[in-house]
Amino acid sequence: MFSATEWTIIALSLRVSLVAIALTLPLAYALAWLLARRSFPGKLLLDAAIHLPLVVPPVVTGWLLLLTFGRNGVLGNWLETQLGITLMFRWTGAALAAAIMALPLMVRAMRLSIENVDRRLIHAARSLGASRFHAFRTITLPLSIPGILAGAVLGFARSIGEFGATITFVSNIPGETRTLPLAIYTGLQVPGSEMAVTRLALISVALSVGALLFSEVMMRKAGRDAHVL
Amino acid sequence: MFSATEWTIIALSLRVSLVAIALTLPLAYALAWLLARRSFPGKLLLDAAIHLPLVVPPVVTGWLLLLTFGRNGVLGNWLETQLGITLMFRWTGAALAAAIMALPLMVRAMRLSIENVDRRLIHAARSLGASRFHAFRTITLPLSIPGILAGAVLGFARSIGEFGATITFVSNIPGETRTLPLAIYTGLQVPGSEMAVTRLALISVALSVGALLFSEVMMRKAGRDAHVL
Amino acid sequence: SRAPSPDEGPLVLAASSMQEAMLDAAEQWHDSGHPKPVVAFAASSSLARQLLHGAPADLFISANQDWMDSVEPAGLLRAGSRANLVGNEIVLIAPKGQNQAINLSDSSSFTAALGDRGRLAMADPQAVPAGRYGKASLENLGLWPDLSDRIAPADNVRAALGLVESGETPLGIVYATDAAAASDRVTIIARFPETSHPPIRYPLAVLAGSAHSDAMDFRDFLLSPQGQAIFVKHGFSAGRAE
Amino acid sequence: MFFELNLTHQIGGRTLELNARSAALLTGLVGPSGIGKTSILHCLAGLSRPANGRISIGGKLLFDSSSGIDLPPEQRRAGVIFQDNRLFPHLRVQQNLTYGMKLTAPDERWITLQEMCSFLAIEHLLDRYPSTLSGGEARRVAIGRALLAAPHFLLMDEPLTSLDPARAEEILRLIERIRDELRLPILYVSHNPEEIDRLSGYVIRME
Amino acid sequence: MFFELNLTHQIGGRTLELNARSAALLTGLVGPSGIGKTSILHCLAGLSRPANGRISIGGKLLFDSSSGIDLPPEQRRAGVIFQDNRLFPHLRVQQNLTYGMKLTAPDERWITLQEMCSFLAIEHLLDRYPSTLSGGEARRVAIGRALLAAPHFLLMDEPLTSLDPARAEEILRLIERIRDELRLPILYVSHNPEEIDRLSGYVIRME
Ligand SMILES: Nc1ncnc2c1ncn2[C@@H]1O[C@H](COP(=O)(O)OP(=O)(O)OP(=O)(O)O)[C@@H](O)[C@H]1O
Ligand SMILES: Nc1ncnc2c1ncn2[C@@H]1O[C@H](COP(=O)(O)OP(=O)(O)OP(=O)(O)O)[C@@H](O)[C@H]1O
Ligand code: MOO
Ligand SMILES: [Mg+2]
Ligand SMILES: [Mg+2]
Repeated sequence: MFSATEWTIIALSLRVSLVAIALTLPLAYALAWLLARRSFPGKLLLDAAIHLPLVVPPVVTGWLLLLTFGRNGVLGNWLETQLGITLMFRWTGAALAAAIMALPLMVRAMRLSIENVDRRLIHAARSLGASRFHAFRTITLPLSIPGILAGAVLGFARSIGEFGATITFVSNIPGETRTLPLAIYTGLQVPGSEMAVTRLALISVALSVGALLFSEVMMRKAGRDAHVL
Repeated sequence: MFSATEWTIIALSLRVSLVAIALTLPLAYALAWLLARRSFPGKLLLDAAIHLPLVVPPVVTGWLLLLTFGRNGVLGNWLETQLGITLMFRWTGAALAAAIMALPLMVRAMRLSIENVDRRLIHAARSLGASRFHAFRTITLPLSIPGILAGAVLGFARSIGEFGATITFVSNIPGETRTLPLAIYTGLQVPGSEMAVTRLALISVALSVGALLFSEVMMRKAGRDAHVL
Repeated sequence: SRAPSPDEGPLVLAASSMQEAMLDAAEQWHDSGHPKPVVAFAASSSLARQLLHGAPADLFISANQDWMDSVEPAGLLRAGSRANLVGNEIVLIAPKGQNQAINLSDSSSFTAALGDRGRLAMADPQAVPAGRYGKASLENLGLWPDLSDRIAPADNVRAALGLVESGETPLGIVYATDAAAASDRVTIIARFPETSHPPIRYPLAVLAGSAHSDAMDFRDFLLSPQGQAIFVKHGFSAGRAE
Repeated sequence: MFFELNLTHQIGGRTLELNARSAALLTGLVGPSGIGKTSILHCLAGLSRPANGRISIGGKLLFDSSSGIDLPPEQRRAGVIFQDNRLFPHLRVQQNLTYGMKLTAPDERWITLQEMCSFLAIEHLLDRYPSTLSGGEARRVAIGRALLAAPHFLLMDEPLTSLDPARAEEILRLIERIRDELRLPILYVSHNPEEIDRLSGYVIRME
Repeated sequence: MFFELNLTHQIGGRTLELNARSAALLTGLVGPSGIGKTSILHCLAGLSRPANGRISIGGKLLFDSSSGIDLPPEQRRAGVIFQDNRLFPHLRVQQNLTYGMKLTAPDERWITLQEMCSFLAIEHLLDRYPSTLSGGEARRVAIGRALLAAPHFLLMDEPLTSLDPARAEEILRLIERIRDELRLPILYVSHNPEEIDRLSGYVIRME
């Protein structure tokens, strides 16, 4: 059904997106919670900063990643010499780019859900002996699952489709950083390769339809459709 | 403060994004409502279709727009001969591209909010004499304002940053389709133009921080912070 | 199509790598009393696809013959207007101040210059024209087998240039014109022999649908000695019919 | 007959059956917790649809499965006082009160906003949002909102909960006046035998 | 003294003041709707913070603005029966019931889940989500949830609303047993003078 090259591309895209989303979820949720529940100086600035990857053209984001995490970048240098982690030209760098592009979408969806959790329920939990954290874990967190799932799906879809920041930051190396969109782009540059491009585009679509289906099943399983909403 | 060229670019970007968001809002809300409140055959397909622009690389989206709305495309041909509307190489085409890229983000945020509107309130409204539509207009719609605003901000930010689909569909014509990201990209192609690029990137950022601020003010004004959530 | 207006020049679709030179040429044409042409830059592939879908434009300048060839059979070009505007060559560059001696016939001098981690930046050798020329040269010189997994394939040739400019890669392959545009940050350390790759030519043509009275005149200006001089100034070689 | 209620209704896997007629304008509806009183009120108001049966109130046929009649809630004009109030959280008290009133032709109204507010002693709450109301305040607003819509009949689900005895007494008197002066059919759910005894001409018992 | 309540509390621009002491284990709290009873309970449970004052219940100091003492709610161990139930919508009845119980050391518990369920007649509801409960069913679950957490004192905000007389009577007896056998301080809000008369050794009146 798929050629070996296609398999490599699919596997790489999945790895990049799943790692990106898995690592970003907790951070995104923490940011969403902060924005939904706390007020602090600089809140609007933080909010704006989270939205940046959405506004700034992806190529510029990639270029900033290059400046920061490249060999000569402050963080890149530190990561390389201190931790032995290289991001440039690596799939890990692609995951970082995907994560950053997905972050604003994830935060917004989660924030909406957290804002909708009734504080009176948290009061009830506290009066029953729950610490702040226990109440968060047993009330806020499960009640915001719709937002978490929505955020994860949006973020995953965005990661699977990420192109500009990735190619600028980690280049288009077959087997290492050539994810589905990069492979599609490569195809588009060659006259008459519409067939190959179409196959790859359909694969992208199938992956995210899969993610959607998965999230709907999770929703049902959590018994939410009927009860939370 | 800004050069004439910069003004042209800013004005064009604003026009493209505002038109895109204004035209997409009602459609996005209708889709969000359908997905939140109705079940029908093909719902998952519709849901998947809405997410497509997120997953498929923007360049491919642009190419599909070209196929559909180009002179030889079915819709493009019809629009041109029947209504005299040309999208190719026009800012209207850029607005269409921006709208399509923003749609999935808008729908998701709105959907989350609509799902959170308690149906018992709608029952109460109906018993007080409200038709289905009146109840929608006076209860569901205002109670989902947080989602509408979140969707509009996300969508606006995404439109302001849209690059790949735009350049593929309507090219990079100064004064007509060269929006901020395209101008930034053009600048990036020229060695030594970091200053100009940085200025443009900062303008993008300022525009969307503006949008964020505006949405926060709207939120406060609607008196929502305290009462709806 | 775009209504030809007296104060607006023809719409030119040009490959991104021609940016500085084309703007320069448009400026000079304007100075000689003509309405200023509007130039839109994008990847040749993108421009060709737009033309195939009916984009209303007056001139098309592609970075390679393939994409010009792809629009010609569709009857999109005005008969007899196609010509080679300029030529170019590809060069090996390094960040300014890092003058490794590279022997183009010895892959070990490359690997030495790259170190154990460094990569060779070039436009995507599979797709982007600049990369395809580069790959052809490397193959021709017998270097490809040793270097093929040391490549950093970039979006376009200018992105490859950027990787070298910022020092992220120690070596890169770009057009001579790119190297010229960034001469304060990169050094040319070798020129690939013209015989090692297919000839690099930028074809230009007036589009069949063009109604702009200046389109043909501007084409002729670009091909005239005065026009050619502008391109040569930017590092291109004069166009020659094949 | 003010109430002719014959219906079967599926709820959570259980089948609820009710066959009752009452010639009393104010009819009580009693039964142990969980028996289905609230569910019945919802069927009468048109908010849930019975599996089958026939519902006629005040001589008006609202639902008849055999002839396919099923008036939508807004045409039934039930004044429902919900057990859980259901105030609109995004509207101030004043807007909550006038929500149904505005949907009513002026000549059908039988009480003004001012009269209702002073009667329920909620004038000082008009600018508030529901989330800031006390239990009894919210209850009074819910009662006012339902009555201001000039309903054709009333469905009251334990209307006096959260009210102090003095207020409860006033509202009881209002209900009696509505019954006697406006002659609106009222179905009244309560767990308080005294209230039921005092008000209702007939009691439907669910068991 | 089981209750020593001296506090001023700001609510919606109004200042609420309460100075009361009661040596009765079961103390009633009465007053007209909107006077501030629910607000006071929230202060005692640690869910809102009084502007200043001193709160001691069952001999335990919970709040003292002069010495900066302010125990967080989970350390006060108030068993609150909220006027509006506040069941957790995402948890089944069983999980709602055991929410506080699980946070209590086993040797502190004085009733098992089974006993509580059969007493409140809610065994058949254990698998349900709160949104499917009737008014009285939800009330009983809320009562069960608060008691199963083995609280050190009880704050009951009109606990018998929505309950039919038979159930109400059973719960009244349970409350009396809790008072007499467990000797827990109970503050009991009700608008029903009979309930108050029957239960409370002392009544705090707010006016
Ligand atoms: N979705 C559901 N699934 C299962 N059972 C349900 C559902 N909705 C309601 N019920 C049950 O239907 C019964 C009738 O509920 P209803 O609210 O009509 O009772 P009620 O007579 O008003 O009781 P109360 O006096 O306590 O308010 C209850 O036992 C309730 O648990
Ligand atoms: N956020 C707020 N803004 C303004 N007023 C408020 C706010 N919250 C509560 N109040 C007012 O505080 C007063 C006390 O409310 P509380 O709920 O304590 O009354 P209560 O004695 O319990 O009444 P009930 O018997 O009706 O439940 C009420 O008049 C209420 O309207
Ligand atoms: O001008 Mo190119 O298309 O980057 O070789
Ligand atoms: Mg009920
Ligand atoms: Mg109260």
